[in-house]
Amino acid sequence: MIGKGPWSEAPKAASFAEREFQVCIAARLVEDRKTYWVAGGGGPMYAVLLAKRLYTPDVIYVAEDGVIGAEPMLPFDPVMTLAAARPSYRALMWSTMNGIGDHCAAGYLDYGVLNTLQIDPYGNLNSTWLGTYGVEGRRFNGPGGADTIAAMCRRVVLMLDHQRRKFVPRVDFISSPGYLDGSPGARERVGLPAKTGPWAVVTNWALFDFDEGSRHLRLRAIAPFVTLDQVLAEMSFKPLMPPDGKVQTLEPPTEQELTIFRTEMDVSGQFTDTAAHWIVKEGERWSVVAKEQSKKISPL
Amino acid sequence: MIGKGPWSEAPKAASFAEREFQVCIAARLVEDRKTYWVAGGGGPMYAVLLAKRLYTPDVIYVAEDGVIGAEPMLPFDPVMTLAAARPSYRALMWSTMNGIGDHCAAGYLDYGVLNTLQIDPYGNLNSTWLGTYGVEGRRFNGPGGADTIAAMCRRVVLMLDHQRRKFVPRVDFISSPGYLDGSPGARERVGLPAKTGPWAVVTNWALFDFDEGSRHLRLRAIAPFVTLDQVLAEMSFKPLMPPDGKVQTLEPPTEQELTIFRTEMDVSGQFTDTAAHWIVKEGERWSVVAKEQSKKISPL
Amino acid sequence: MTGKSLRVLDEGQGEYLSVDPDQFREWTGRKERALVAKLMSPAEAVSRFVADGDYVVWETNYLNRGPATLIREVIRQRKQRLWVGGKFTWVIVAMLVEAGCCDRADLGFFVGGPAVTRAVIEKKLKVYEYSNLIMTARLRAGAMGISFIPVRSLGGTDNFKYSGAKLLEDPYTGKPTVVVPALNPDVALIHVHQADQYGNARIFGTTITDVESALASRKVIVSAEEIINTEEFRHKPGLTKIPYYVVDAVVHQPFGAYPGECPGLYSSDSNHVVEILGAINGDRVKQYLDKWIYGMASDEQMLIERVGTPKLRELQRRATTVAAEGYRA
Amino acid sequence: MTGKSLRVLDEGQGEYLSVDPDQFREWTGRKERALVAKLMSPAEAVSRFVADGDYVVWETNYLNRGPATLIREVIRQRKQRLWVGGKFTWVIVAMLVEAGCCDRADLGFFVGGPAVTRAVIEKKLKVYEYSNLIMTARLRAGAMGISFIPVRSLGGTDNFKYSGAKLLEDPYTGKPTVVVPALNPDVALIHVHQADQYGNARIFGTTITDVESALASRKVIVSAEEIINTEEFRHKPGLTKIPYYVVDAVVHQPFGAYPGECPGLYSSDSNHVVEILGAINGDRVKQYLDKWIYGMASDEQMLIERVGTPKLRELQRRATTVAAEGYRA
Repeated sequence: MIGKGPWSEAPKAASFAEREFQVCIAARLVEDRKTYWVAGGGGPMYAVLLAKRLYTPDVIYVAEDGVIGAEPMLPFDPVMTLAAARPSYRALMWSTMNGIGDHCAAGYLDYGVLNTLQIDPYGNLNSTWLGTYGVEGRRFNGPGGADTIAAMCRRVVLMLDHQRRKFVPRVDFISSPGYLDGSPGARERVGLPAKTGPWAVVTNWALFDFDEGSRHLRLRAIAPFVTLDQVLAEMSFKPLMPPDGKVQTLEPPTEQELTIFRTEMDVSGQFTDTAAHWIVKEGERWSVVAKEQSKKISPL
Repeated sequence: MIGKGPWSEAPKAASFAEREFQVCIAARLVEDRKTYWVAGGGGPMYAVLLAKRLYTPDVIYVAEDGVIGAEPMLPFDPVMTLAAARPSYRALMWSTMNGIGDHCAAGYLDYGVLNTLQIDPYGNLNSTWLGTYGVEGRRFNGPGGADTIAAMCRRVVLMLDHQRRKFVPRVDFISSPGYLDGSPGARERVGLPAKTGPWAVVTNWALFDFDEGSRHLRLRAIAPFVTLDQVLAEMSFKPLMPPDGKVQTLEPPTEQELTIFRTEMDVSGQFTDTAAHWIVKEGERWSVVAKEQSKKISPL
Repeated sequence: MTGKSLRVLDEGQGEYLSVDPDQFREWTGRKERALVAKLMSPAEAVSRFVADGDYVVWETNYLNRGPATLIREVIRQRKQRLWVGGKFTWVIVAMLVEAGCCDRADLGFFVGGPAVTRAVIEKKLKVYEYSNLIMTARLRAGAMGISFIPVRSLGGTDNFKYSGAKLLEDPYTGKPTVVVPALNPDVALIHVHQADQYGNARIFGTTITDVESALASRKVIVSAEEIINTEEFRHKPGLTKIPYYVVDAVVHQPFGAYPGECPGLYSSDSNHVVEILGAINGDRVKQYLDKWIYGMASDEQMLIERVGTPKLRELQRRATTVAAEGYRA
Repeated sequence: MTGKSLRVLDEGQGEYLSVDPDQFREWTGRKERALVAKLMSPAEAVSRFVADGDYVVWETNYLNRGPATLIREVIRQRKQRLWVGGKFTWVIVAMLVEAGCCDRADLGFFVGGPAVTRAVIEKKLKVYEYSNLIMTARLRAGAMGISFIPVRSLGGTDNFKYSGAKLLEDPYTGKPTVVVPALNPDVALIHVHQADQYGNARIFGTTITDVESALASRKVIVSAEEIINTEEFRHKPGLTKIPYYVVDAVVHQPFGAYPGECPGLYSSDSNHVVEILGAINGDRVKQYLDKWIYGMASDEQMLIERVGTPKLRELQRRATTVAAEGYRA
């Protein structure tokens, strides 16, 4: 999925947060000259903006409130990632929520990029309830715009933390549709547009896609700072392996990627700071350090 | 239907075109503080504008392209009664055709006023084809916006020339719905909103409404310059008579109505000129004179 | 499976353009998303994006901000077998029929004259009956990417019989409800006040279904009175009515709505309006076409030689001295 | 009768607000059509037009041009048993639930915290599951005066199961198609940039379903940063988003979206944003309500005494020095 690119030749960073790594990987998946619907802020938004800044200048960024092709004024105020002046700045068009939904239903929005809480082998997403729905556990935000994106964009990129409790054999609640039970035509049988569905999953440790036949999650590559065993141990089900059996190693963030990200996007460190781990390269060896410690190490 | 009004005490005109009479009668039917959807120009538009100017200042005029509450800049260029700058002038809002259609479906547009080619006893309208549809006869403009108005406004006022070939037992083609076959619930059975339908018919000779039970056309009043026999002779079916059996006589145009109409609205005489007959009062006697002759008599 | 079902109470017998939102998405999936220049002449735009047999809609009409230049170019290029959406139109259907361009029409409002009556009776023109609002509802459904939409009019008319509408038992109220099929035309022709080279477009004043047609159609040609810089769109994004990614061709065409009005910019040419109306009612449309279209190599020639600059200046003056409020950014 | 029928393939089991377009028309038929002054205080507007048991929607949220003053007034007046449409909202559902105002919610996106989890598990709050776009589709159908509308999302999710949606055999394509019921709320609360005394309203920037909610709702309260003369609407009718005749009350409320942003006029108050988020996630919403709502006689008092003029000036300065393009007539 991610082949060589401008990042391959560029100088690599020796220290970065796992979340920064995840954003860079997602950014490298961005396809130029396509429309991207990004739900809210966070990793999905940063990935697309970073790609647009460095690799794919002709990407068009679309937001749920109907902002089309903005050149957002970064950084944003806390939480103000949608329906506010800065994210809407210098747009080509300000539409409405139904308006942009129409554009998506009519097929004008190519890619969606989504954060999620929980995922199953068929890319179904849960952002509604962890536990037994309505009986015990915890209520979360609900699908928001993610259901729309997951249903109607042509290809959907999912982002989540690489944790065992997040990769589950069956999500507690399907908030946004993946390939449902994975059977052929499952999405069409419930009224969803043809030729849509999850396309990639990017975590802080690994990159996945979905097998075209079985629609099952398939591992493609892992971070240089983890082992395959670590990746699989932090999943409650076993993903398929790559068609050729070779799990690739993802290239670490480049210095340029991180400079842009840190100085123009996550300027306050708010996004990065919520990640648990920083990755530091010492010689040829990657090590994971705690956040407190990393603060001292990080050059920024 | 038309009781006494400001027109009753006002000085009456001694000479006017039949079309002018018809516009004045329709104007006196206008209810204040209501929204009026008027299809295109001609009599319906003039009736509402004349009423707004003289009797019902709080009437809101709505046009098919989504102009709401305009204060039109009169007179218009020939044929330019819709979607142009002058009829749209000083509106409260410029919407769209679907937009104003939504307002109508949601019940915000009270009255519609329509011209039509042919009408039947249940107020069904034909503006599509005279003759056998598609086989012989003549194709006309089609329903345009009239179907919408006839279906969804709460009360509809119909305007047409008083001619035998225009009042027919059965229209050749239902372009816009009246009470269909007149049976209870006929409109609801085909999906039309409840409590809607034709409410009055205004010709150059007479005023009608519809019996609430049978939904059949009912004569209420006639012009002072025609007899009941003349009115009935120019209809291919027999209307019901008023509940009390008394056919009222309509008051002729006032001088003020005509002055406003001629100096502010039909300034070129284009609308009036297409009518066949002028009415002239000599002493206590009304006479009908040919157009050419009337031109000399008319004070304007 | 619930075992429940909804009765289909009645169905119109009119043929309708095949409905398949997923097929429409296949098409939109192939359209360009990047900001690429799309400026071209009317001749090139019509030649590349209007094919014989296409279903064509245009917005507004020959009187009011209609794509008059584009329509004349369709006639000049002698396109054939078009199926047209004749809602809120005026003389254009009659012009296309007499020019031999059109053999099917979904109708709302139009001015046809003897030529159209003859074409229908001789079965050279198939007509299907809707209304202005029903056609706009169909286009809205097309723009929404859905296959049908409920409406509160059309029921009970003979239009229903000659349309693609159905009367269903409503899944929520149980009452009879009319639904109509979505419309995804092959081509939309739209004339606007301002566009940029990529197809972003502004329209001032009311719109008919300009936005919906642009979204619903496979190929979209926008002609514009003025080409403005994309920076202007970015300064006032709330004024953008049509986004560039639905547009295939941008034609810079001042007086592109002539003889109609472009509100705020120029008035209609009353003499021409009377001439075309007279031609249609008097069965002389062919002469009109010869004089104004076939006899002219382009609208440029027509505007300069046949209409003349003094007349154009007068039409501008008449529009801009009165009632021009609200038609500018 | 055609003898044909369409299968109902699946149905959500969620209760939904009763759908009857004709009943909605009965209501709109009684509303005033003349231009009459509707200016009143937030307290009077909420007192007159929000009743216990009403279905209430609001537009946008506590962060972005939301009707924050009106929501606080609903809480201050201790309205009860509201059913709310929680799409694209943020903390307002949690505030209403903790204030005891709300016992049913149709949800799209919201931030709930432990209080909402507890209310659901204890069955003090019934929830029905949609998404932002499905709720906007329902409101659009309500605004269109129809009873339902087809959509291309929701199918296959568990939201579908807990919603009022149905999966039908499409009358045109024969394929499975999801339809959702129209929504005609009792009340819409909307905050706008400019309104006149009659209720004509302008909003700059994107809208969520401000226009659709205004059209779809029985009672509409508009609060506005600025009251302008009706003449201004007549000069630029293209800028009017909401027509006066759907509006019941107009509230002049500068900073009516505080602590949210009103784009072009003032920024959000970041400290307050963090405070309410912390209150919700830390299960301290009641303390928040005491401090900012119950403890204040009105938003006037809150803005002057609790927030303070220097802070308000700072929020204005931050908004108008950057990114303010496009938010003015």
